[in-house]
Amino acid sequence: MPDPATLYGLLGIVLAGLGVHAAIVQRDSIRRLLAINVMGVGVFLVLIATAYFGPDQDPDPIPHALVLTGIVVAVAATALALALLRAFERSEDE
Amino acid sequence: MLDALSLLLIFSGLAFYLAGTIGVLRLPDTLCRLHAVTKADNLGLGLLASGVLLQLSDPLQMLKLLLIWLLVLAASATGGQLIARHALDERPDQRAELPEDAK
Amino acid sequence: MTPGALLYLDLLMMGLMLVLAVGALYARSLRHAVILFIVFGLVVALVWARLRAPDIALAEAAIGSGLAGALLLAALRDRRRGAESAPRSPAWQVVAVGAVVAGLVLLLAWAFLDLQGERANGPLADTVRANLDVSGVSNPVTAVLLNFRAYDTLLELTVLLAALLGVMSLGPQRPPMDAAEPMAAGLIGWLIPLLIVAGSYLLWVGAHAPGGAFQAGALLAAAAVLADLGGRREFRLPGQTWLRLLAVAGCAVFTLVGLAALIGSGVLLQLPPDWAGSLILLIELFATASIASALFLVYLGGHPPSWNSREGHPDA
Amino acid sequence: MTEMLIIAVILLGASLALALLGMLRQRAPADRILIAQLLGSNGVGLLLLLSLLQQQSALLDVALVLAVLSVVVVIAFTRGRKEQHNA
Repeated sequence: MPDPATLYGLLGIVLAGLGVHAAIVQRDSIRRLLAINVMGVGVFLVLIATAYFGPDQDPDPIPHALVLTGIVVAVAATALALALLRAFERSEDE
Repeated sequence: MLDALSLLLIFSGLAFYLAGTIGVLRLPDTLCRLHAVTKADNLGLGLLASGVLLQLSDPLQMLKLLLIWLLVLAASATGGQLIARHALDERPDQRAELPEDAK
Repeated sequence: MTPGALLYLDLLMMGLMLVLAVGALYARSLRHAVILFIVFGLVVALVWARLRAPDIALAEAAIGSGLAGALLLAALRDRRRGAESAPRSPAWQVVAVGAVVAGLVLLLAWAFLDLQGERANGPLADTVRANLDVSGVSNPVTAVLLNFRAYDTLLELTVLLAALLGVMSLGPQRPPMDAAEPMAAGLIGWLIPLLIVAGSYLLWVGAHAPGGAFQAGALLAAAAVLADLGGRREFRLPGQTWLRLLAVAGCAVFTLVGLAALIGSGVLLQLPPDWAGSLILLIELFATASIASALFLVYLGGHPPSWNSREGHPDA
Repeated sequence: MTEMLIIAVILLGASLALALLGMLRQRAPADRILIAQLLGSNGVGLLLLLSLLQQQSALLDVALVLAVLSVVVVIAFTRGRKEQHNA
């Protein structure tokens, strides 16, 4: 029986790979932002999967704290990128 | 005994959820699907939550469960309206099929 | 519970995540892509709950899906209609990049499986559990964030502040939305107090159960974003000057407490065990206010309109 | 009891997945928004069952937050469109 930690960890790697692929292949900047965010979720998934030790055991709290920090930083970076984009599009209009 | 009743409630809740899903898959237009999702899922969640409630011992948690159900109930009623109006804005042809007082 | 019994649920959730991710990345319409990304975030929150990470499930639902979604939808609204579909790379590039990435993924998967064999609930986790009594809180994640690895959290608040400075220096805020129709306004009207109560509850409960400053701050920010979506930006919110002050307050209080600890114990941010509980609550209180106002100001997407006249060149 | 709960969780998960995939076939944007509503009610049910199964009462809080946030998302979707029409 495959272990859920292994399965979700592998899915995380696949998601990160998909994110990298789309970030390179897509030309639209909002799409690239989405891709980077999906990449981030993939990395988070690998971290949380390695912290999981079965349904009856407490997980490792350190990766959890790391990912919590990561989620906030990711949204801050996304907001900054969107503001840059908006400024760029405004300057193109002029 | 309590466990059996709890499971009975949970599984009847599941039946409604499944009915909602079948509605989503089979019904022809957005408004019908909306109807299926909101009605079936609210009943489903109500039954399921009462089944879960029987398993809890902490009154605070029971209160929280009740709050969750009321929230989903109220939210899906109003949220459903918002989505319906949105659907009508996008597909004005569906408006023609509505009863007179709902336009 | 028998291990692996939930395997079918895991497979279902994994399949869903893959389908939604592919949809979010490659959907033809950008609007659909954004909607799918938000739905993807909601499913990811369920997966965090399944992997016994309720702290992260709370943050993902509030920030990863809710706030990021509101940001992206606002960005879509700003765009000109014509800019909807920028071209994609030619097919040969898609395939070539795909092959390289697939190779990388296989390599990583191999490394991951190789390490999986010797994975154990690590010595670091044991250290955290052994020292939980001196941390002042009983939720291990909060203990790591605000005591054992307080540096990370302080720097994270700084990153948020830096992002806010960046956003504010890039241009003016979006104009406020029109007033919402009565039904949406009614819904927003009772959701806002509920979000505030839920946020305060999560802040309080964070010391011994999942929750804490990040989740609480995100919920409060969501309340403010809702007010904005309802077309009532200034609706009982502190003024923008106050919001900016609050955004800095978290970092300031955190640093002051850290410096006080430096004077007391000789180590920066080393909280004295007897006081740790109350100090963490103090830091968390201000961090919550900071995170909430910083996230909301970042959502508004620029500096307040009053700054335009001061600069002398209104850029509209 | 535990076995039955596991079956219930898997059935609910399957129902959620089927409904989501069915909804993805639809072209109308309103159907996509309906997905958020659907995830609200189904996801909350799933979280309640998981909280029993994993003995984690904190999942009730997650359920509450998911319920509220799915409404926020629905509002953000519907508001967004209106604004675009006016622009």
